[in-house]
Amino acid sequence: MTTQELATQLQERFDAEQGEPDGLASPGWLSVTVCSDRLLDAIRWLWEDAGYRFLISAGSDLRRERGKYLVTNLFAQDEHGIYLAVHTEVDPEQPSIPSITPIVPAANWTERELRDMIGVVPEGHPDPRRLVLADDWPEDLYPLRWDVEHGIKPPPSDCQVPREPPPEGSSVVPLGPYFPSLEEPAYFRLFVEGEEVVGADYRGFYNHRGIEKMGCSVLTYNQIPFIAERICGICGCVHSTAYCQAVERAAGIEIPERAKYIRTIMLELERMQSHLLWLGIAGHIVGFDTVLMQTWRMREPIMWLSEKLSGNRRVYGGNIIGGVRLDIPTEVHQDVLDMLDKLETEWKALYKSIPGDTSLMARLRGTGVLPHELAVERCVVGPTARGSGVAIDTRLDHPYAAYDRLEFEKCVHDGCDNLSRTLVRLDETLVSIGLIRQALQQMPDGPILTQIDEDIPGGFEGFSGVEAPRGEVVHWVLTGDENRPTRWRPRAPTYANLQVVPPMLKGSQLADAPINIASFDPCFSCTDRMEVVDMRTDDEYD
Amino acid sequence: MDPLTTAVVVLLTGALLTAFLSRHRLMAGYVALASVILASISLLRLSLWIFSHGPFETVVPLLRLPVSGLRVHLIVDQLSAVFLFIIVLVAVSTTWFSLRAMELCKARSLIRFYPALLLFFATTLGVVAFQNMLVFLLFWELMTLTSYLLIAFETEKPQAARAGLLYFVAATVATSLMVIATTILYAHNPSHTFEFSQLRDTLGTLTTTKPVLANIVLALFLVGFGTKAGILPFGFWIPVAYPAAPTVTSAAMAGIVTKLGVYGTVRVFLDLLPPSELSLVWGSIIALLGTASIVVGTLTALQQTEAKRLLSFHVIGQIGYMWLGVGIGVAMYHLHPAIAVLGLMGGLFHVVNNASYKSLLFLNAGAVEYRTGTTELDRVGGLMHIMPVTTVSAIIASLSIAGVPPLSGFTSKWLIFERSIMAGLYVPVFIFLGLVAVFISAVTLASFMKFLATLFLGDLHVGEQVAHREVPVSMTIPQTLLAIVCVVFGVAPVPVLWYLYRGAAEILPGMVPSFNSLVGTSPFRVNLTLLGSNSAIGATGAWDPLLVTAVFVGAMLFAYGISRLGGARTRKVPIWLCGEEHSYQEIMYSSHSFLQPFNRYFCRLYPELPVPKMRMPGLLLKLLNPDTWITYPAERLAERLARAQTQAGGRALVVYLLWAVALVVIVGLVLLFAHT
Amino acid sequence: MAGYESGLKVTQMTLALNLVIALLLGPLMAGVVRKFVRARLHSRQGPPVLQPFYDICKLLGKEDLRSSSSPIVDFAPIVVMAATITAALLTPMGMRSPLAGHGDLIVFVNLVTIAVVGTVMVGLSSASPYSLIGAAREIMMHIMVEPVLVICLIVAAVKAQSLLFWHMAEGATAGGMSISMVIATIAMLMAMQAQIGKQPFDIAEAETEVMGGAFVELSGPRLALFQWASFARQIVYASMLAAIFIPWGIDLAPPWNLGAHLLKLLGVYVLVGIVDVVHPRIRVEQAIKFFVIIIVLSLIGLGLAIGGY
Amino acid sequence: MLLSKLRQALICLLAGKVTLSYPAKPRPPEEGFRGYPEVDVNKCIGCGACAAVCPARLIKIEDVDQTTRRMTRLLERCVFCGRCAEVCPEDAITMSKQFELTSDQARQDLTHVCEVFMATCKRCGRCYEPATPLDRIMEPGFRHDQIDRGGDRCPYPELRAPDSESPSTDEHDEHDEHLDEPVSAQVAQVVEAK
Repeated sequence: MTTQELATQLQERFDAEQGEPDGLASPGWLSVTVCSDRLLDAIRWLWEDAGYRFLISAGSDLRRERGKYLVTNLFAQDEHGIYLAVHTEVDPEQPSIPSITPIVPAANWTERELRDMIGVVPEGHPDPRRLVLADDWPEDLYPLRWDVEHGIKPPPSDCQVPREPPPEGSSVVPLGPYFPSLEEPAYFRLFVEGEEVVGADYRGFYNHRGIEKMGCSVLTYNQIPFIAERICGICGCVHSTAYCQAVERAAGIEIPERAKYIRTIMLELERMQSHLLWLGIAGHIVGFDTVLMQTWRMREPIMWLSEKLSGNRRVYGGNIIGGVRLDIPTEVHQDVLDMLDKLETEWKALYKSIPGDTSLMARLRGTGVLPHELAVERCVVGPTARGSGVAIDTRLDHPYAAYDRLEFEKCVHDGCDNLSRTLVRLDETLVSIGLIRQALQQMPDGPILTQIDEDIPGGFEGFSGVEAPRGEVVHWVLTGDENRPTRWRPRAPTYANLQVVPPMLKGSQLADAPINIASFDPCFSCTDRMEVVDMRTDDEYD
Repeated sequence: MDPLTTAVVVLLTGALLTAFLSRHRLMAGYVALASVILASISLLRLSLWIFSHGPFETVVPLLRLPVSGLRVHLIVDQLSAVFLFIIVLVAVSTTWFSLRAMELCKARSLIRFYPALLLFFATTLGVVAFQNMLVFLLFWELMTLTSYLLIAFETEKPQAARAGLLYFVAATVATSLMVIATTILYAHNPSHTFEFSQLRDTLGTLTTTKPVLANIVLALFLVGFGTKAGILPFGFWIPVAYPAAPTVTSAAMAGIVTKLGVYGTVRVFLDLLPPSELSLVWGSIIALLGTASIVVGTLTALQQTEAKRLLSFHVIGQIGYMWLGVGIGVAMYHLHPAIAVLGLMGGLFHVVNNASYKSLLFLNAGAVEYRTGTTELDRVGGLMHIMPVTTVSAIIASLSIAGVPPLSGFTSKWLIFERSIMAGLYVPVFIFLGLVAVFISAVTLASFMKFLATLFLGDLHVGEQVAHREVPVSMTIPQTLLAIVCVVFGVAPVPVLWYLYRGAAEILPGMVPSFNSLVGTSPFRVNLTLLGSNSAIGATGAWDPLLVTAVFVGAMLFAYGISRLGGARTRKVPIWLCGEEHSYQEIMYSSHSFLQPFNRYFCRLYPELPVPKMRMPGLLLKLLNPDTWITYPAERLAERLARAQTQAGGRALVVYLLWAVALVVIVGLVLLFAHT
Repeated sequence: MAGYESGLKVTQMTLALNLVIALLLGPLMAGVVRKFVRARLHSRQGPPVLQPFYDICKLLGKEDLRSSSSPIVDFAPIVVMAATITAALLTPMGMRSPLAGHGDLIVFVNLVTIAVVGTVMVGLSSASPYSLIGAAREIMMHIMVEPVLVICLIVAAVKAQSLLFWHMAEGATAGGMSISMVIATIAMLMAMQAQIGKQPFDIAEAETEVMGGAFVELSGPRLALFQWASFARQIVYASMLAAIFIPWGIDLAPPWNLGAHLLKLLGVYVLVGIVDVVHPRIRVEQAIKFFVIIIVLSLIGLGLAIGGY
Repeated sequence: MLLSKLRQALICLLAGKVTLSYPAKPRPPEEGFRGYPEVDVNKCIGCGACAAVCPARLIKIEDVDQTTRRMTRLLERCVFCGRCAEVCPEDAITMSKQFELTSDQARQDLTHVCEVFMATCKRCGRCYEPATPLDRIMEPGFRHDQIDRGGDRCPYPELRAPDSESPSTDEHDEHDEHLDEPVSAQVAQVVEAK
């Protein structure tokens, strides 16, 4: 079913007008506007009948441009490779919208964020607690509204966010915010009876740094990729690539072939080093420090190589709107290929030794079970989903950069436990090695950056999904006129995966809780979005 | 008059006096304490005399029954002297404790408590003193009756009444079995008397002529004593009776009744039964039953969440150790006397230790109940901050029941394990019994860690109206007394072992190896080097309490020196909970989830005790309920007497005392006259 | 019996020797294993060999943070250290131990139990859920592991017909390694792995699950005492294993039997180190199931020993 | 079970020791490494391109008076992206190989202030920097007639004469609304360029 048929279907069923037909719409992308009272049945049709997967919803304050708040719900259809945006306009006097969480459970967090950020209240939301803002943030201050100035520090108010009490007979064991097995601050309240976890409650966003506010108030188009790259400590390049592709699609900029291949190579390099890092951390959490040391030893050549290519071990800084900044000259190819061969031999040796290790199997097999239905219902993405038999991979479903020119297949295991998630990541590393080899061969010569002559036109929508090591990263951009986007909505994969952790932890052993959480490879900084305090206002930062 | 009868008489008068003084609770308590102390002084004098002059024999005129010229010999030999010492120890401490502890059952008047308690002590003396089976059974039954009165003291509480009935039925059934066995023996006794000496010969002949009948008799005796001692299949009444009874009763009974069960077993299986192949079989059975009750009693105790119920399951567990020791003694005597005597001494020493720390633990539970009103492990915690003396005595008792070296529990367990391993060289089954005992001593340690952790350690959280003060002095003194006994017997066990050796040698026929040959001749008899079977190797086991404790204390000073080396400052900080604040209730780790993985894996072994529901017809219930036909009439009589006195112008108290003195004089005259 | 004609002179010398081995060699051996076994298998340089001593000295000077006011918390480390030292004086380290005539197998096992009791009491006396869970795990492991330790030692006792250590040291493996002794050695190794808290049984102090279990609320000199006591306990178990279960070198002349013992000690340490490096940490109930099998195995060994094999 | 253990042990042993004792033996970064951005003040012409394009917005440009422009760099927040070096018309900024920048007074150690002597632009009255007005005038990009090559260095578009349009996103720069803000005492002490 192509985007056009979908558009006509939505037209007759829910009289949804299509977004302004501009030449810039990229192939698998459709944007429709639905009025708020028809929204629920539209979403129900999309979710139940048409088999759409919920991505994220973004609230934007367009009172200056259109005099209304805009709530965008983003969906993805993986078989046909379609991304769909359903816009709903909310008038500022009566800022409320019917909540879609009862239909789509995965939308729980995003709708709570709507209420926090721009003050649009989702009616009928099962758990209307505050999600993103700190406990002591004043009640009526909505940061993402355009009149709220960037970088303000309101006096702390004393409103308390209610915490879920532990069920009868069990006690609370706090896992976080500062805990040895979590690399970043996240707060899991485990309700424990003896050694068995009978419930869990997650309170995150300790690392929220308000990057979206920066994106639409102080940063320009070309400054955002470098800040986007620092959203996550491990998978930076995916965010900058996704942002650049979104803006390029919005502005209709065509990037040169060579830039596409370089972006693909950078993404796969990053995927390899992220999976190696994760396997080390998982080994350490299970108490197997040898795995930590050895995997991080294998990872070191990748870091040296990326340092040689991009000038920095991890934050490549390669992407910019219109192409890439760093080139991969032919003489470097041989170093890359040698590194890949060496890594492949060691990785295959490790791969063969893991299934035979019974004590490691005892900790991984059968623990942290995420059933297939729960994975689909909560729209889980990445290796977490592929570990439970959900065959979604953005590189094949919604091809971008140079992925449509390379042949590779999805690595899917249906064990639904920690082991199958580990095996998915192990397979993916081998696939990445193959991809880089293909990309290096097929890479044409030519420019790596198209010169952009005129300003990026305001009011256009750009959308792009990139397969990060942890899952599908989605960036939605609404271009603005003062050389910066009016609304920029990044969504990291952990944002979707974390919502399924509390139900998954229920029933597991306390000793397994850290490894179950780590098997999702959570990146809490991604979920919270990074911010840098503005130098000019000389705000004190500590 | 001989010291034993004086003790019994003093206790009887005490009982009568307290009956009259039941209105003034404290006065009744002091009178009871005074009579117990008087009786104990005479008993101690008696036992010391026995240990110097050998068994004390007199003919008790009191019971000159006209039937067949039956003359009853009162013979107190050294084994009974040891048990006399136990009874004295437990009686003094529990009565002293009960002065203030009985305030808990304010509703009930004490008319039924103190008389019953003193009668109970008197009957236990009787059980220990007589070498005549009939009289022994008579006092045994009297003990059951008085202890029933003590258990069913708070009859208005349904579970107390049910516990009393259960105990009464179980004990009576056991005694009837023993009566049957005695009649069989009596029938085969050519000289038709119940004296132990004659019964010993009849049993000897019986084992050779009619072995089946002999086995039946022994089985009946085993079941009889097993029920009162609380061995596994028969001891089902203990976890029901002790928690329901007032804590003082359970402390007294835990200290005495179960020990008399062991006394009976030793009497029958070592005194009466001549050592032979049969005694090997019966010794192994006793040891097996003991080990079974160790395992099941302690594993079930691990799951309990109520203090008194946990302690009562441990009563079953600890009895197992005593029977294991006695079992080795019975089984191995004809094969290898050195191992057997030491095994028996280990069992008896465990009886003495258990009497001290088991009643101490019950007193601790009583103190906790007195101060906080509950013994639920979850509802109360951190009492260490308000009840230091009780906490220290509880820690000493818990560590010694768990067998931690310098304390008394360790020495007896050491003897039992060591001898069971050495016995295992001849009869392999004993080695496995010893190992199971080791495994379960670790479980005992675990369950008492839980007991201490939930009640005493951690942060203080008790009910609002609970006064933050230690329990009154009259309750802390007996606790410290028993704690001191635990420590002293742990550090200097040899004198106690000497008396135990004399007691054991008394009843064991034939040439008994000398004390030195058994325990080594180190200076001041401090180092217990146990000689093994083949003298080629010499000593097989060694335990030198004084030296090891000295080294331990020296090492502690050394460690303290190291810790002060760096001169580090101390600072108070809240608990680190990873950065977020939590209320205490939220993070309190409840006791039932304490060892949950272990419990779930192991303790399905022994489901909750199947306690039979007793529905008795109205009449029998009324008959068995002492209140209706003894207590209330007596109370009304006493009241009428008192009222008559008060009309005579308020000198009631003085008149009471006159009455008391008159009564004593009359009883004294009767005894004196009868004696000549 | 050449080295064992004990005059008082010999016992003073062994007193000093045992103390030195337990207290000074313990951290040194731990440092050696950490550098040459664990770090080498991790492909890294590893800390200096004296690192354990540096840690202890640093901790002795560091501030002592108190979160619970109970006196048990400052009394328990001293008791644990004292129990470990007394146990060290009891174990035969190459020569006859100073307390040889004054304590036997059961005394040794119960002294080690005191060390566990001390740790557990510290864990229980603070209200933090991690230390309570750590203490509960410590008890559960102790319940499962202590019987294995006792059964293996009793196998040696049965072979040597006595419970005293120097008899066992000689008699147990007099006629070469019998089947029961081999089984007992394997079971003893497993039990030792758990007693000293090495992987895969490092469950009570799992830092990623319960942040160091019973020791989470300890700091400063008290933590130093506990760490030093655990180093000393490792030496005690290793030398018990080396002296009784590994046959050679017990009857050499005085200087050589000590050398043989140290060599055996090193061998045991390296073996434990390798097993520690190559295993992840297993859960409590898996450890309980595993140790049931080990108990059955050692009981079979005991049966064989009684049978005379 | 044992086979996989042995295989894992083998992998570890074959790899040998890979760690360096770092402070003793430094690990030289690769040649393309982007470290601490060093500014050669003599080349710098105070055009403000770096300030416009810096993602971390850590370069603050003030015109103390008609002739001197102070450029304050809070390099402790630098993200080492190398954009300023790439954009600088005069290649005054080079990314050094130095990455060990931690210090306890990060604010003082990593604040880099450079004063640039500027002439005043006749048209907009703002100052711009020729070493000497005469010989600098011949420099490419300073001539009024070469505006189309995007050479107009004047950083303040809205002050520019309305007719000249030079829209290029790279060079685009928004108005710095805090220009007239008094310089905080801390930054005031002038640090002469290395």
